[in-house]
Amino acid sequence: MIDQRMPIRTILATAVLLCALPSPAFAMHIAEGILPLPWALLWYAVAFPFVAWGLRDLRRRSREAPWFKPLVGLVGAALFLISCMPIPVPTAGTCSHPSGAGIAAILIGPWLTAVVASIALTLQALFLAHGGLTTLGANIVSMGVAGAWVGWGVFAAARRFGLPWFAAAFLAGLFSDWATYATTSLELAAALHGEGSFTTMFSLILLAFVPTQLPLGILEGFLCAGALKFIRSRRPELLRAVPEGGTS
Amino acid sequence: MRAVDVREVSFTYDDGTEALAGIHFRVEEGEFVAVLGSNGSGKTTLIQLLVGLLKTNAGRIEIGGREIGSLEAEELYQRVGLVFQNPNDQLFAATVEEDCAFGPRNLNLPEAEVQKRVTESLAAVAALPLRGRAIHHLSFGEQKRVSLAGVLAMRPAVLILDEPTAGLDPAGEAQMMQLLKKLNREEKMTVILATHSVDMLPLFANRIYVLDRGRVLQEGPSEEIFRHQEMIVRAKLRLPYVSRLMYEMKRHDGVPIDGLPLTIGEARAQLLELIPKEMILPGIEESGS
Amino acid sequence: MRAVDVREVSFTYDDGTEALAGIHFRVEEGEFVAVLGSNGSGKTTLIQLLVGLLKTNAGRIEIGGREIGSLEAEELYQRVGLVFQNPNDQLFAATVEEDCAFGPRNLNLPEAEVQKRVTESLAAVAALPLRGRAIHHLSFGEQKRVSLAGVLAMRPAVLILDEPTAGLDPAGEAQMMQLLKKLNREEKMTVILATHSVDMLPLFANRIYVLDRGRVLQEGPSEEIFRHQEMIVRAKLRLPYVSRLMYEMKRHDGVPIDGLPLTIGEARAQLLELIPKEMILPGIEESGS
Amino acid sequence: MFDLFSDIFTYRDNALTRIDPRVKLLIALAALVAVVSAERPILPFGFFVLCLGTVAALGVPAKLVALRLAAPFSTVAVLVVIHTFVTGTTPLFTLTLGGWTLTAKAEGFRQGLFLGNRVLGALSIVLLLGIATPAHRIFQALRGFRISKEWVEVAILMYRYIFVLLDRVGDLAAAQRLRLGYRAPRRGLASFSALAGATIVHSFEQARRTHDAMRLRGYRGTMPFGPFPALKRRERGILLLGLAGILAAYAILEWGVAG
Ligand SMILES: Nc1ncnc2c1ncn2[C@@H]1O[C@H](COP(=O)(O)OP(=O)(O)OP(=O)(O)O)[C@@H](O)[C@H]1O
Ligand SMILES: Nc1ncnc2c1ncn2[C@@H]1O[C@H](COP(=O)(O)OP(=O)(O)OP(=O)(O)O)[C@@H](O)[C@H]1O
Ligand SMILES: [Mg+2]
Ligand SMILES: [Mg+2]
Repeated sequence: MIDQRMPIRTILATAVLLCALPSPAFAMHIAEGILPLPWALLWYAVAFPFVAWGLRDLRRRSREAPWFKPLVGLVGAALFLISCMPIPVPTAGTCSHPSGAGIAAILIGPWLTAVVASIALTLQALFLAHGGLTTLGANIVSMGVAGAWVGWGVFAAARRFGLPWFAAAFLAGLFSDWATYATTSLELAAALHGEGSFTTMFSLILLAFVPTQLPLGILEGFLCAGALKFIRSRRPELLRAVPEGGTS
Repeated sequence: MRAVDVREVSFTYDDGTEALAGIHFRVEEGEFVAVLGSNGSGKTTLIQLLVGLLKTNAGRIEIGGREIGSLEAEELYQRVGLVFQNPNDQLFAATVEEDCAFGPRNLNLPEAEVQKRVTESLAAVAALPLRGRAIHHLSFGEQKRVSLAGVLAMRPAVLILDEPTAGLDPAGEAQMMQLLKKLNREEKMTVILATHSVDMLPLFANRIYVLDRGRVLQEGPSEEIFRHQEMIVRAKLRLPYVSRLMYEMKRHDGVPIDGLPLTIGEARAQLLELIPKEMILPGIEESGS
Repeated sequence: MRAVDVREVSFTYDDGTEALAGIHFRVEEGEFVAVLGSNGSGKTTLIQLLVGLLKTNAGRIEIGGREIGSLEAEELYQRVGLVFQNPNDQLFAATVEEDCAFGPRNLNLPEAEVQKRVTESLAAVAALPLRGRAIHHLSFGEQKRVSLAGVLAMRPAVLILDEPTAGLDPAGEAQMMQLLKKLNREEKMTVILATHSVDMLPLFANRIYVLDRGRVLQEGPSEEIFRHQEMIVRAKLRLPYVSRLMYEMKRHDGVPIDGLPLTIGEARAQLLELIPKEMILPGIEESGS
Repeated sequence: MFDLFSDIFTYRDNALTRIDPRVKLLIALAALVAVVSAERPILPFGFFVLCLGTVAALGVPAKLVALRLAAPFSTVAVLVVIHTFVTGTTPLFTLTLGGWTLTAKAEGFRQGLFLGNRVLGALSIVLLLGIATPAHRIFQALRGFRISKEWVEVAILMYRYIFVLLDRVGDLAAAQRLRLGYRAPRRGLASFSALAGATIVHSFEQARRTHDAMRLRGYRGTMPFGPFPALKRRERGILLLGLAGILAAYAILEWGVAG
């Protein structure tokens, strides 16, 4: 029922209106209950192989190194906390949180990031009312799959091209953040466009994210690079603990 | 002037734990005050209220005569400085120097002034030789001192410490207490410390607040506090060992002891009064200490 | 039989820190032995060697008569149990019950036996009512006791504790030490504890090893150890407060005191000998303790 | 944000916390499926009232519930706005915004409200589940449903150590704040990334110590779990009753089958 001739300025104006709301459009994850059942199931199906492969990886590596599971659990806890930390920059609004997918992918690799993300998202859904159980699959796909692979891929590629690790980490954080939100917008638009145009809905939701996510992505890039710098300057040997992360 | 004035303050955590229940707590400028209480008595909660990390549910807190909520962060943190119990949780730069410079840099001081402050604060805690060292190579005692230096570099008027001697060995403990005493006596810094170890307090603190389950059980100079053995036990604390000895001798053996000596020096003086002169062996090295 | 026999053991960390330098350390079955040393003296290193977390660079370690390397992991962990200094390191399950059941379940015991062990070990540390609680809701003192229970559930012959009383308030400290004493006297468990707090030791430990910079400075029963005031100071430790009082009176005031009383009881007895009967007030409530 | 993570209520003893977690999980899932596939507003709204009422009856402070619902509420608001201005044909009112005219439409408004209603219904179900079941019991239940052991083990460790790290990171962030680390945006970002880095460093160190402790109690790479008892008669009864109730409600409210 979306008016096909809707002028682009209506879309823009709606987006501007959304920014006036007290909190950023969809927080980080798709809230419980937004996706209709078929879409919820579809995204579960998409997420499943990534998490399953990550678990296989985990099983294999913890057979070789029994300390591996505690390590993933602890790093997972750290990433969970990081993704809950309110970003302290006033211009980005009050409720913005980093996604943490980029730094996670650099540290423990994209497969394990999917596992950790699935757990973190379950905990957030159950105890913090962030995201949800029906939308878990979709949220895993946007953060633990799209965010993680983009972050990891960008980091690896940037290193291959000879960029210094600081720049590579910045780009990884930036693009993984954007990828996460782009995927979220896509998931939302696909489910919500109703009988109207998918592209209009998609661009509208994407636009609604832009004012907060564009700067947030940049901040996340700095966060990713800064955190890595901290670890490198204080405990460089830790980065070698998980050789299949992107840093080796 | 009054450095800290806490009136009728209560605090309840979100999950319903009532950590403080109507507390009065007053510290004059230049005092050395100890908050004494068992685990979970509310010391850390009180401290976090004093530095604005928590907000009171009820009551009023004044720092240097101004309501805490009316102070800008910048102003507040140059009035009160907090040294955390675990130095590991406080040292977040890579090297000692960088960590000490963190606060002054955030005050936008010129670099020369930053360096001056770093030097001074490291000197104050006898840690100048550590200046270039990496934080995670420091020993526990060194970390404790460096974390104190980082706070001193902010030049707070009131220095608050959460369990400053926890985890330190006897030599480190004595060094830390001497250091605080020096800051208090020579630099005229107001010192507030939370602790549950009692033995050193009588030597250092002007005044003690005994906390128990969020309430002030008693307040006063140490002689006053430790006279109330039952109150002390009720607060899950104990007398300093020396006082305990004197208390038992007085109470159970009927030895006539005046008041209750709290320090080794006092106990010695009193005991010597009781022991007949002719029993004392001459020559072994008279007086000294 | 000898529970632990450490001969000429050295240990150097990867970064070149020599943490232990040719140590001898022997504990007989059923003993209560304390390793006393300042921060960084090598206590934790020694303990980690004893439980197999670190491997010696030189020397030989025998546990219950067998070389430590020749013991299967499963066997070793039923001979020695380690309680970490920080209970958070050790409490990794979600609830008290699950944490205590972790060890027994790893031994593949039948579930009934697992439950029995959980009950017994929680009872031994007076923590049965905590059984269903979440770990992160426990107070610090409770966490310490529960982490001890988790190790007891493995039924180790030798119980090793790293700073068991660190961070506890006086009541918690006394409770923990009483608990260890009971395990030692009644359950005939060999107890080894590392600490730098001296005041309680004379009451509990059969024997003390004083460690300093990776070397054993002295070894013996507490009366023996604390007689050497200079050695104690060299190790950055101090005498128990009561002994310090007596030491100063003996040394500086020339009061004729036999040996060196270490506990309040001993000091009281000696002082009463010195104070003339006629000075003692009758009636105040004689004896009692 | 951090204060939201208080799970003290899940450890209270009441009729709901006593039910086997598997039963609760299944019923909650069924209810969620019903809500997200509902075509009419009444079913989600019914669940919303029922679950929030139960939450209130369990004595959970309103402040905590409000905090948890705040973010989803704003999501609802956004949904309503988007749909109102984008979907539909019947004009409700117009809004002039910097020279641009926006027309609010009735169908869109209704559509938005419908979605919002569904969000609240689904959310309150999960809220109730999370308040009646401690995390480790949920993990146990998942294991009962043959979710991978590795997943459950990592989840348990993560859950436990979130609280440990939270204490330390909270102190670290406070220490930075007390030294004015967040005063200016640029320095704030530097402090913030140091905080994130420190959190990760702590987690690596803690992982080593935790694994040491686990090893000393016989850990060889797999956490042992206790046996899982079969559902009791009573619990099977509750499960059947719950599922039947949801099905009946769905049939009546959605398909209009008269009871
Ligand atoms: N974040 C929190 N949430 C809920 N309750 C808390 C929190 N922090 C502390 N408490 C509770 O508040 C009470 C006071 O705690 P506080 O940490 O102030 O005690 P303390 O005197 O510092 O103890 P310790 O000597 O162990 O450090 C305790 O009952 C504690 O369990
Ligand atoms: N992982 C490590 N790498 C390098 N050096 C270490 C390591 N752990 C300890 N050390 C060093 O080894 C020495 C002995 O340390 P250890 O931890 O055994 O002392 P401790 O007696 O337990 O001290 P504390 O009372 O502070 O716990 C110290 O100099 C310490 O700095
Ligand atoms: Mg405290
Ligand atoms: Mg140690």
